[in-house]
Amino acid sequence: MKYRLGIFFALLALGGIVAAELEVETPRTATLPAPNAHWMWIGDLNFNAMEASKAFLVDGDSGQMLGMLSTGYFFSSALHDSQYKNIYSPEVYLSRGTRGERTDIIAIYDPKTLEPTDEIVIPAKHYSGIPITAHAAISTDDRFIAVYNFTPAQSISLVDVQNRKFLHEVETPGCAEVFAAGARAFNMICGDGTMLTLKLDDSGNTEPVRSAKFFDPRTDIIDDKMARYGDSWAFFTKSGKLQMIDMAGGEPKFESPWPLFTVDEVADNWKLGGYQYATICEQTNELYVLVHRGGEYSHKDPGSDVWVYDLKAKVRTRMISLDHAATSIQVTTDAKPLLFTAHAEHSGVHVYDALSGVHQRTISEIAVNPLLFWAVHP
Amino acid sequence: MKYRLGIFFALLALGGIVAAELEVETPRTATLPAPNAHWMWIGDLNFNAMEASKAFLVDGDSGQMLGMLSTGYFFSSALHDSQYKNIYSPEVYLSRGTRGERTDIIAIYDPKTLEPTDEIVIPAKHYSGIPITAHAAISTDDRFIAVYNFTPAQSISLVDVQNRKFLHEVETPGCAEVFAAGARAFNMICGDGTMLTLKLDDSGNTEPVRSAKFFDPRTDIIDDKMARYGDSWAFFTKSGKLQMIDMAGGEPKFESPWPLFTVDEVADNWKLGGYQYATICEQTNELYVLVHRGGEYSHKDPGSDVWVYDLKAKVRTRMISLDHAATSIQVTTDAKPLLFTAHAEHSGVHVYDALSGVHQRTISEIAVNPLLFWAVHP
Amino acid sequence: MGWFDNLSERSVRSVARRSARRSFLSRFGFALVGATTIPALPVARAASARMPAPDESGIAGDPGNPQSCDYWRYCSLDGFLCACCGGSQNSCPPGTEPSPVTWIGTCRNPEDGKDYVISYNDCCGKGGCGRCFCNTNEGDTPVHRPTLDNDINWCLGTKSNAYHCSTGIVIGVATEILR
Amino acid sequence: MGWFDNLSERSVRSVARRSARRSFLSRFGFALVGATTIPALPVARAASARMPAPDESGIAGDPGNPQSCDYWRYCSLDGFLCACCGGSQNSCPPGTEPSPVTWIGTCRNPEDGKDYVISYNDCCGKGGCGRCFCNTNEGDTPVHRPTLDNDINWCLGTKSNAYHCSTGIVIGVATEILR
Repeated sequence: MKYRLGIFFALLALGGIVAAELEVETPRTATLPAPNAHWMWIGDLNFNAMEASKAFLVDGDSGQMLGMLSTGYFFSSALHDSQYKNIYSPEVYLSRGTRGERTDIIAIYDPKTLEPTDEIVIPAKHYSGIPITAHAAISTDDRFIAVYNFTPAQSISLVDVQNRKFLHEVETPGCAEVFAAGARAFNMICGDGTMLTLKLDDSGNTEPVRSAKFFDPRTDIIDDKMARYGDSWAFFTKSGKLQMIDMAGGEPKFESPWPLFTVDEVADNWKLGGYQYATICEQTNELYVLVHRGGEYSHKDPGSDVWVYDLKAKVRTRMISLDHAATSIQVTTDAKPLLFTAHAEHSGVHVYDALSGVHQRTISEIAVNPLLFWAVHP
Repeated sequence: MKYRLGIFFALLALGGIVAAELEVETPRTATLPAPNAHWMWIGDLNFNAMEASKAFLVDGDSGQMLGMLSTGYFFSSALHDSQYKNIYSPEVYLSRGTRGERTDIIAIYDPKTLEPTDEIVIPAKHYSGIPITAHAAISTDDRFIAVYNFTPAQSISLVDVQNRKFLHEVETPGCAEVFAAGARAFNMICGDGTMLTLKLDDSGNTEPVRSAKFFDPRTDIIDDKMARYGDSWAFFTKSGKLQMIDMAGGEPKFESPWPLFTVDEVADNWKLGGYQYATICEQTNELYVLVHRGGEYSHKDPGSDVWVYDLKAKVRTRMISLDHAATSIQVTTDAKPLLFTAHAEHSGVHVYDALSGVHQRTISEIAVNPLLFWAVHP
Repeated sequence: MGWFDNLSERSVRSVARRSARRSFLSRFGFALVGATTIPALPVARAASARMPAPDESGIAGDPGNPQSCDYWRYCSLDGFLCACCGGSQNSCPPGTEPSPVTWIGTCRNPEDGKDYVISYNDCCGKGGCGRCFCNTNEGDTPVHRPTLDNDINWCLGTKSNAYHCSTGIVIGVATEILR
Repeated sequence: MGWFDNLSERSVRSVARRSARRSFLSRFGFALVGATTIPALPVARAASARMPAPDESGIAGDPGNPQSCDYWRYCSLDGFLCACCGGSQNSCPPGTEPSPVTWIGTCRNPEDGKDYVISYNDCCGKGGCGRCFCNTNEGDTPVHRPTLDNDINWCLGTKSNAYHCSTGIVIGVATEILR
């Protein structure tokens, strides 16, 4: 006892501070504070172990990981409603991991607790492949979700979000991906160069309408990477033209395409490339694209630079040389945007000040194969 | 046409060989040739993505990967019967990957096709944790499988292999792991220093029997790593003594422990360590142990060396300095054995000539976290 | 199934390689149909009967190492090479099932100089093999042109949707470069 | 839950560190019960109310960075640190559930010099967090002595068996080093 008290007072003297005994604790579970525009989600493909898809939520300001979702087999990305009240995550499960009965669901999570709160079983036909943004969409009024199916027959599964049930399937032969904007409608890109519009009534019924041909798939195909811009979506052709499409009224209105690269830059082999190479900050009306120099089929190569365009003036305003080559980029939605970048083969994400282009921080050990970002719209 | 023929003949001249057109092919599935003693299985924990546990089969002679099993959540290792006619793989699945209903099974695979042929549902209580060899065992007569359960209540699930059905559970409070050898019996290690024996009748009924205390868990605890030696098992104490236990008659017969390290080596901090640090070649009566220099709790540290002991003479005969630090080792069962090594944090396995200690080859990209080997006994 | 490029240098190399080839092709055009009438010789068939070494195709007139991403058949591949996983360039590893529907590419055999249509049948029913990841992407198209899209998980119409690895199977001589 | 050592150097360092500590402990014995009667002062409680920075525990008298494997509470841990995953040293990340049964360790707080019993509650219900893997293993025992075994997946008695990360929770002052 003498010894023990001796140690205690020696420590008091040594540390010069109070050596009160620590209180006994009980384990608890954290919940999230109110979201802010500098939060970002990123999906983990984990190509070696796709049964274990994940989504990570990070805070671009603090550089902290905030939480995670486990999202089944070969997940693309999650959706959320306009108030960020529910996260809707299209997920695929097999009863024996990689075999057995397949079940496709839309898992619903509470964005504050990250707990699964419900699920909606949908036809086991959801697109499976390298993550794309347009594998599913939620209507602008938060009423319906459309899930793109590929079996290889192409169709859309329509889900009533309000009543949390699957409604019906719409066959969409020759048309892929799905976008929402403006009115209660979804649009798809068709391989023949047209667009398909599905306007929904209150019951989710629809009479699909085909647009005129707006691109030639043999000469300058529209890519499957795109960026939302309010009620419009920006699409990109293989040669590097921007094709803005206004979907405010449901049917697409095709604006005049314009080139992102000069003739010299094209000759110099500058190209768009990566898994998520385009992102738009609506507050600043700026388009950010990930570019690299590469050959004809280098469209999945990592980008060394991000070029920034003023969408009103249709001119390039800035060129950011990245500290770390990237295959995916995303800007936040606020007036002082952060630019997130990731390389699908390297764990971790990087955060830049989008306006200055200066690297702010690296958030390490986020995802094995970070592939698609989706911004939080709080 | 002139041009085309021109190219064709130019190529003929250039290559100096026949430029016959390749035949049209149809996809098929490979089956395995007859197994040989230099084949080895290795489990992939994939700690980042444990829903995606795997087992890889490699050929130590050719350095080729032969095939793979997907083995569910947090898998330890698979068993096979004495004729290598069936692979029995205790696997755990959750209906939603990391949540939902848990189902534990013994999956049965055909070792020639690696197809799942059947499954036996067992109580959802199977030990889950860092892979250990003794998480399950098959009786020497191929009649029963015992699965170690930890909930944290401890028990054994008994499975009738012949009729492919779960029989019943046996409570085994205070006792863990499970070993088979000799008669139709299973043994377990109990935390109080005793062993529990479960001798089974034809219906799998058993009256468990406790042994006398054979180790003191407070002074020199027996470890949970071990190596089979015919009807005996070699166990190891924390201080580095070998405790051979003969299980031929069902109940354990404890042989006299003997030290693997000299007093000087102990003083020099040589220790057993790793996830699978001991393996025995029955043909040569040799024990191989993975050793390193480290502190008191370095028991999971990788080993730099493999020391070889003659089990008859109880002397060390060889010391192999490894080219690559390892956390797991395994020798093959033949007279010209190969020594396989793996480091749980590095993909790939290494193959050494066990007798000369010379590194033969590295089989790269095998498992994200290769952790436990199990030899093929063809 | 296909995935991303693990070699940044590849793109640099491919600029040169493909530029040369394009000019060659544009001079002679893409049609090499006439050549299909020349029969395969017995020597080719005999050779394919023996067990090939890992670094050879085992087929006469089919040069290269099927365990290497540089093997000519893999010009539009994106995934793990089945030849490294217990299968071969044209067979699935044990316990996996070839997908009946696939994406295709057009690759030039450097030995006979012909362009072949290659079907990249995915092998399905187990988790990812994890070996010999290869990403070449010649002719790869977006998701809305699926037939030539190597990003899609082609484990469709199989017992299980799970992707294990990819093969590259000769299904004919190309009459034109597919787009 | 616990796992393997990713630092080969750790073992070398720990030989020295632990040898020093052992001799200290053997001189004074392990019992520090008497000290438990000294009450926690208000200053400690006030400090824990504000939001701690990532590199501090947020608790007075509890030094170190809970996102670092060197943090004193983690002396017998083996797993991903919840403090790097959206939780903290004593709370689970959002959407995960602490295991009601755990393994325990005895760790010395360098500030007050006391040995505390630490409960390593696993957080359960999602896949592995994948960040800040930590493997210390002081006092870790084999599977047949489960209470002190950090190799077991302690996601037991929880809605889901899936392991996400590990916490280190103060449950008392040690009256002896547990074995």
